[in-house]
Amino acid sequence: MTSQDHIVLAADGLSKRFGGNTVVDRLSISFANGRLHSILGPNGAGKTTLFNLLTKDISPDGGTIRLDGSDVTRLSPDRIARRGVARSYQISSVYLDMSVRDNVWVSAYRARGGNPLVFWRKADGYAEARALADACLERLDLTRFANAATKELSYGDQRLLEIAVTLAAEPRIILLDEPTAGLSRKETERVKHVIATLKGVFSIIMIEHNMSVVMDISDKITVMNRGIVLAQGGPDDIRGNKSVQEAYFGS
Amino acid sequence: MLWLVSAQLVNGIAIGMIYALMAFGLSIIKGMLNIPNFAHGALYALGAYLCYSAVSAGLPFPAGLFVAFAGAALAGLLLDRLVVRFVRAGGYLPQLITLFGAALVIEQLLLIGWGTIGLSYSPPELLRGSIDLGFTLVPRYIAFASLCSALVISAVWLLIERTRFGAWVRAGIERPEMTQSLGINVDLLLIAGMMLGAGLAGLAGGLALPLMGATSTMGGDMMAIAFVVLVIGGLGSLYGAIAAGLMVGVVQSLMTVAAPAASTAIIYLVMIVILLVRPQGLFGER
Amino acid sequence: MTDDRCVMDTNTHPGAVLVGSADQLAEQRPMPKGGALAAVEIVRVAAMVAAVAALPLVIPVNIATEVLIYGIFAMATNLLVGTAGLYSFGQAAFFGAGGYVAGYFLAQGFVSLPLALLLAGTGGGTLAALIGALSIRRTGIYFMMLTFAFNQLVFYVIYSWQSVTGGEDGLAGIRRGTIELPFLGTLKFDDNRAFYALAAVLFLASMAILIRMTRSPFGLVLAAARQNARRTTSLGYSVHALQLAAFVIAGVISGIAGALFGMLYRIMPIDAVHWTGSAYVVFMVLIGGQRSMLGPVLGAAIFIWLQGLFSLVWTRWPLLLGLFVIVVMFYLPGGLLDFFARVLAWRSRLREQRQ
Amino acid sequence: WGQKAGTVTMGVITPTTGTFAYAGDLVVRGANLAIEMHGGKVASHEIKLLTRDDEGKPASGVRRVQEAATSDGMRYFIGAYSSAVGLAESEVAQREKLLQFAAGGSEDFTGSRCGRYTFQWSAHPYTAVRSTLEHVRKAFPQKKTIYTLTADYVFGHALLKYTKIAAAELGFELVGNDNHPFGERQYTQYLTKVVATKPDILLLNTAGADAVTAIRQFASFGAANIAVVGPWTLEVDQLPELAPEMRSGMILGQNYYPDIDTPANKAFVASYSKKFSALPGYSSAYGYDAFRTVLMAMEQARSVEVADVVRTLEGMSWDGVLGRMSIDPKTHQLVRPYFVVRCKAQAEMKSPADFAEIVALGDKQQPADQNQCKGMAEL
Amino acid sequence: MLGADGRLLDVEAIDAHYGRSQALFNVSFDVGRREVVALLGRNGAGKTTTLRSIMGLNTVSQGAISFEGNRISGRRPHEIARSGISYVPETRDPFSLLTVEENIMLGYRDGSPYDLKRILSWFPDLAGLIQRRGSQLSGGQQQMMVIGRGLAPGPRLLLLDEPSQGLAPVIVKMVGRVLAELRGEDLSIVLVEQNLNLALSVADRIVVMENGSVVDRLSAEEGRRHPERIERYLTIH
Ligand SMILES: Nc1ncnc2c1ncn2[C@@H]1O[C@H](COP(=O)(O)OP(=O)(O)OP(=O)(O)O)[C@@H](O)[C@H]1O
Ligand SMILES: Nc1ncnc2c1ncn2[C@@H]1O[C@H](COP(=O)(O)OP(=O)(O)OP(=O)(O)O)[C@@H](O)[C@H]1O
Ligand SMILES: [Mg+2]
Ligand SMILES: [Mg+2]
Repeated sequence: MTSQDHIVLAADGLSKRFGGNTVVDRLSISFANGRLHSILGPNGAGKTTLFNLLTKDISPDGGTIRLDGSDVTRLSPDRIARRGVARSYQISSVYLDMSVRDNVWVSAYRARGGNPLVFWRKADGYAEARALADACLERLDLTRFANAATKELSYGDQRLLEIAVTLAAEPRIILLDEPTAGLSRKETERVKHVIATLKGVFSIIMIEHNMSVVMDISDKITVMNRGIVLAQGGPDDIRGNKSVQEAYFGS
Repeated sequence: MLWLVSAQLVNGIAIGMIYALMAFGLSIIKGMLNIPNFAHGALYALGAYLCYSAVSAGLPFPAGLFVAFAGAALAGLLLDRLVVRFVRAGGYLPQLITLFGAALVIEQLLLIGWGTIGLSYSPPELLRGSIDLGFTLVPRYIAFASLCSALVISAVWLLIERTRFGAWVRAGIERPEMTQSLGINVDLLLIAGMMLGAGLAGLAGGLALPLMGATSTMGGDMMAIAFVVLVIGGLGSLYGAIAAGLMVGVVQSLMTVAAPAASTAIIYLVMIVILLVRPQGLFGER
Repeated sequence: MTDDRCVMDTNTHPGAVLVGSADQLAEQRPMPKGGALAAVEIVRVAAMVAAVAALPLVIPVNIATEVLIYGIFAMATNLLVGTAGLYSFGQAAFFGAGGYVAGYFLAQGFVSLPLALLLAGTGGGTLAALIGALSIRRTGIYFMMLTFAFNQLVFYVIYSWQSVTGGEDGLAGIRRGTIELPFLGTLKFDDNRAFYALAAVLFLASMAILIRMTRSPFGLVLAAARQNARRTTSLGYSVHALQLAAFVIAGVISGIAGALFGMLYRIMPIDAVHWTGSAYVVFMVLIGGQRSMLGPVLGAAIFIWLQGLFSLVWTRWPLLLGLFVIVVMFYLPGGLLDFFARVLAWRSRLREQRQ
Repeated sequence: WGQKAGTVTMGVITPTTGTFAYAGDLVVRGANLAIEMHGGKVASHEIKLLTRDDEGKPASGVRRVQEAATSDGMRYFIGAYSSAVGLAESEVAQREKLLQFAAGGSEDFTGSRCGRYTFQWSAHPYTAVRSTLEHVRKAFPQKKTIYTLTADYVFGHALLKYTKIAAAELGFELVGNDNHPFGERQYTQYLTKVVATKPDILLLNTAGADAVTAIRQFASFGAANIAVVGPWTLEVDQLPELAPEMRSGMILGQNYYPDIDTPANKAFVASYSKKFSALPGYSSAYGYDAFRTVLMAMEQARSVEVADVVRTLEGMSWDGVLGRMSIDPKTHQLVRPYFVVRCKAQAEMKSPADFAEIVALGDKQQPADQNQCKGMAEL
Repeated sequence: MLGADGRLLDVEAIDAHYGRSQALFNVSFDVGRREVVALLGRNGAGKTTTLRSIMGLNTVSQGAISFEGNRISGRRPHEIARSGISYVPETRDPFSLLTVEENIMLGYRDGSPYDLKRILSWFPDLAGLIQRRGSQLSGGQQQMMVIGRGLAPGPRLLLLDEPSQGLAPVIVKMVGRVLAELRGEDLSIVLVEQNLNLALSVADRIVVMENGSVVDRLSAEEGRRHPERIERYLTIH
């Protein structure tokens, strides 16, 4: 068992440029085991880009990424995922041409160590993956849609499915990009509750603009602006921070 | 040897310009309508036949070229209304196959309309013979055809880049619903794009008539080249179509000095190499 | 590690979870369970075997054999086009590679049919591995054009390598080979019906394998990668490797189909490698329907049959073929199989309403 | 099985689509006419004719031949226009014991891929090159240097090989050669080289659509002092594809020309023009003469069994459409005259179909040491 | 130019379907001139479907929609747009290949009060990105861009689907200010919004939907006084 203060994921001097713009600028940040660490920042601050770098969806121009202390900067995104890092996307990326259940199954199968090259057994023969998939749907109250075609869901429900798929990957570290955007009050409460119960077990990194969610459940908050860290601390430190007020809350 | 290389260079540039015209039309249809127009070659052949009929009926050659352009544009309109419209949302493969079917139909119609024997036409007196550049001869007609191509390409380019037309069509292709919600009649736009692209193919066919004659199968060969040019240049890039057209013309021409047997295969090799090094083609955007 | 992941809920209500998941994963409509399921499958298999056995009674045996050969080829192509969303436009290269490798071997006087087929599969697979490794990272039109260009290169190599391949005139003198069976003696295939039986066995085997494959985790993950490659990667799948695997499998099966084709007419014609062959096989897949493996087979049968029929009717028959393709693509975007399914659904709905 | 008592089924498997789409119908016309003029019956059997499209593709050709043989009982067939198709079909012919009367430029029909059931109607490439160059030597004694443009496949290479032999025999000098790939549409790069080399003669060792395109593009250079010679380049059927000013003065070798002065040809041309209001060309003549010859052999053998007909053909010699004809039993090559024509300028033409005049005949056979036929199989 | 009773938009008892499943049941509401109507409801309630039906992107199987007294249901989207309606979708749908400027100005019509300069004055963040492609923006930047894109044609009715989604609080406030500013001009808005504070602060009237039907209508004043009346529908009940 690792201690609560154990650093599971860290970036050191991470940089990313697009053309001439430096979007993430020699950023250093670390995430502790079992904590919910929120990232705030104005639009275009580089939050999503940071996620993309951490999961290697894009390659950094400089700096290193460490996972459990070992350097993973050069690893491919699927290898990083197999080391227990899963993410949700800001813009839903669910499989529109599959049933809702299959969406989650694809994630659960890999999580339960399924080999994707298996072609002689039927996919529905894997009870463990099936059970995990159904449990994740239940968690986000999507069970009633399980057999529906994903493209028929309303946008908000697709956002919920996005989270269900991410959870079904059974990661140790979970990156959520605006999980409650586009959700109504009720669904927002539900997602907030799910996240709150998961923390302590998973390490969660969350980008979110909804303050009621962020302030209620975060253990730690980092505020980014223009690719660098503007402030860092607990919810109360952040609420009181003057430059954060100015750049982010606008008052 | 040096004279030979420079002679082939001149020849390559001249031919490349005609390739560029073909690829340019293809690029308009691909870039604007996002459709790989597999019937482009058939439209090219149609242009050659139409031009032939026009000049046989006594019209002067330039009028023949206009008939080729207009006729092919009209065929493009029909193609859009009868075929393309239904597969617009279907993805590349169904589009390709459907247009392949349309090409079969057009080719057979050409055979029915003009018979199975290929047709020839000698250009007007003014354009016969060669220009002596000292180190090489360039047939006058080829010089004329490549000049024409260059002019047409420039004019169309201005139309697309200097007006909102281009932006509208690109938007309409990516998100038809959203574009319509902004008050733009997407259907009409796409028809215009299709007609323009098809018209250019017809014009290329008309220009090719004195060199290639008119045969129902002439489209297939040219189209393969036009697609290669399109991809080498980069999809959606108008520069790319021109640069790659010239490049393919020159490479092919120079290859005949080194290894003529491979001069057809070489362009595929060039394309593979370019795509492996620059996946988006020479001027394409990712 | 004990934790509160989703699945922990299943421990508290295991029953609820299991009931919910007995439905077919790949299909929305609930499937009959247990014994009924097996019965349905057995009926399907029996129907397929019967159909294959009856085919040469309906059409000339060489055409029937071709239908099966192209059926195999089309199914392999559908693994790429329909399941994995890899729009390959160069499958004729692998068909040809298999045909030429096996053909060369058999034309040189060797007679072992299993070895010939093995060589053909290896030839098609190796070529697919090479071409796939270079192309698979490109998507959309670029992937199509790369496979197309490789197809053209393979064509030119075969065309120019005249001493081995016969160049333009094709590789002639291919024998059909024999199978040595312990105790049973030697199986010969010179009789066209015997050869049909061989093709039928290989056809049914490929079909079984490919159907199984599309319903397997491999197939489902390929389908996922087709819809969103980035998402699938982020779930821990190495998408390119899986796609490459599919490409190689399709190459192996296409190669075997090519070998059968070479043996059928005892010649491997150069136009079998031409890119139009690649276009035609995609035709077959789309006409029949990509959503199942039966579709491409149906497409192959209809395509070959129609070509023969049309060419008897009218000299300008490609026009009819072109119109047919256009009409199918318009009105039956899901292919003929989808059309039949819709007709069936419509009829059962009518019956429901009447009751 | 298949062959009904009292009928003999003969097939024309020929391209009506694809590159050679123009030829198919013409072959069928000729074949039909041969049967009609024979009275529709042979050796007291009804003749049944079937026609199929081979699309100019070997794969389709073998498919159609096999299908026609097994399900329609076809035993005799002609019609392939491209040698590749004919050679592919020859495989089926040997296996299914079908008599094939082939045509086309490949010397392999009677050489490396000769077969007991296959006969070759067209002249041998050597005969073609030799006859054509012989005439050039006689008519233009001052022209000595030759530049060759050669199709880069078997047919072109064979022509080139025999060009070298014939040029040596006749005292020409070969000053350059370029190979072009099959289906090339762009010849200016080669022609630029040709024009710069200034030979007396441009010899085209290429055929069909490639040749037509090459000549068109050569015309655009306006190099009048280079004579264009085609030993086996364009048949009559294809001459209308060129405008008169593009072809005038060209020296071409021909397997057939409607002006041939034999009684059999006169009869053929007369019935043909009456029926179709046009002159026959190479394709029709092939269809007509090949079937006519087979029917003659059947009558002579009093049998429609393929084996009997093959044996009869192997020993036959007769006065036919083309002149004195026979069959070389060792190679199954039809021994027949080859015709050299000169294309007329527009002013000389009496009618739109009056393309050329016959200026010479030749029938020198391929030197035996060049033949690669390894002997014929047992029937 | 207005319909009976000075109404700009009249949605009269419409039904809408996706295939065989019905998404809207007898939905009616109206929008007056210079009025902001907020459409609230849980996920899947049918809000987006309602907006799409007005825009002509979904066909209406029953009922009718009129704008300025003319029936628009059944007409094509571009005609509806030209009659003065504009739509900002929740999925943003940026044109990924066009530049930000082209994106915004795509539907611009001469005489529109909202030109590029004015739009950039509201969202200064966009000013530096004007030559970027639509696909190269962050989520929130895209949101600002598509709000601008919806305004550029100069509509008299704006359909806004969750405009605050993905925006930082500072920008959400800005959007609130912009909406307030627009009320002073000749513009009416149908606003779908999950951020209740924002909705209540700019709306004149509120329409609540549930399961494809309208279940409540109230004035903004009532809404502000009794937010629990609305929240009842939005949270668990
Ligand atoms: N492909 C790209 N090319 C160029 N610039 C880009 C690209 N992707 C993002 N950017 C720029 O990088 C910056 C950071 O983007 P990022 O998506 O990380 O922001 P964010 O903090 O997630 O914002 P938001 O809260 O709006 O989602 C933005 O200014 C954006 O315009
Ligand atoms: N393309 C579709 N096909 C079938 N059903 C659909 C489709 N789009 C939406 N629906 C269904 O219509 C209903 C209404 O959806 P709509 O998108 O209008 O909801 P919404 O109120 O906008 O929700 P959200 O807040 O999640 O965006 C939902 O039950 C949804 O499942
Ligand atoms: Mg973001
Ligand atoms: Mg919505």
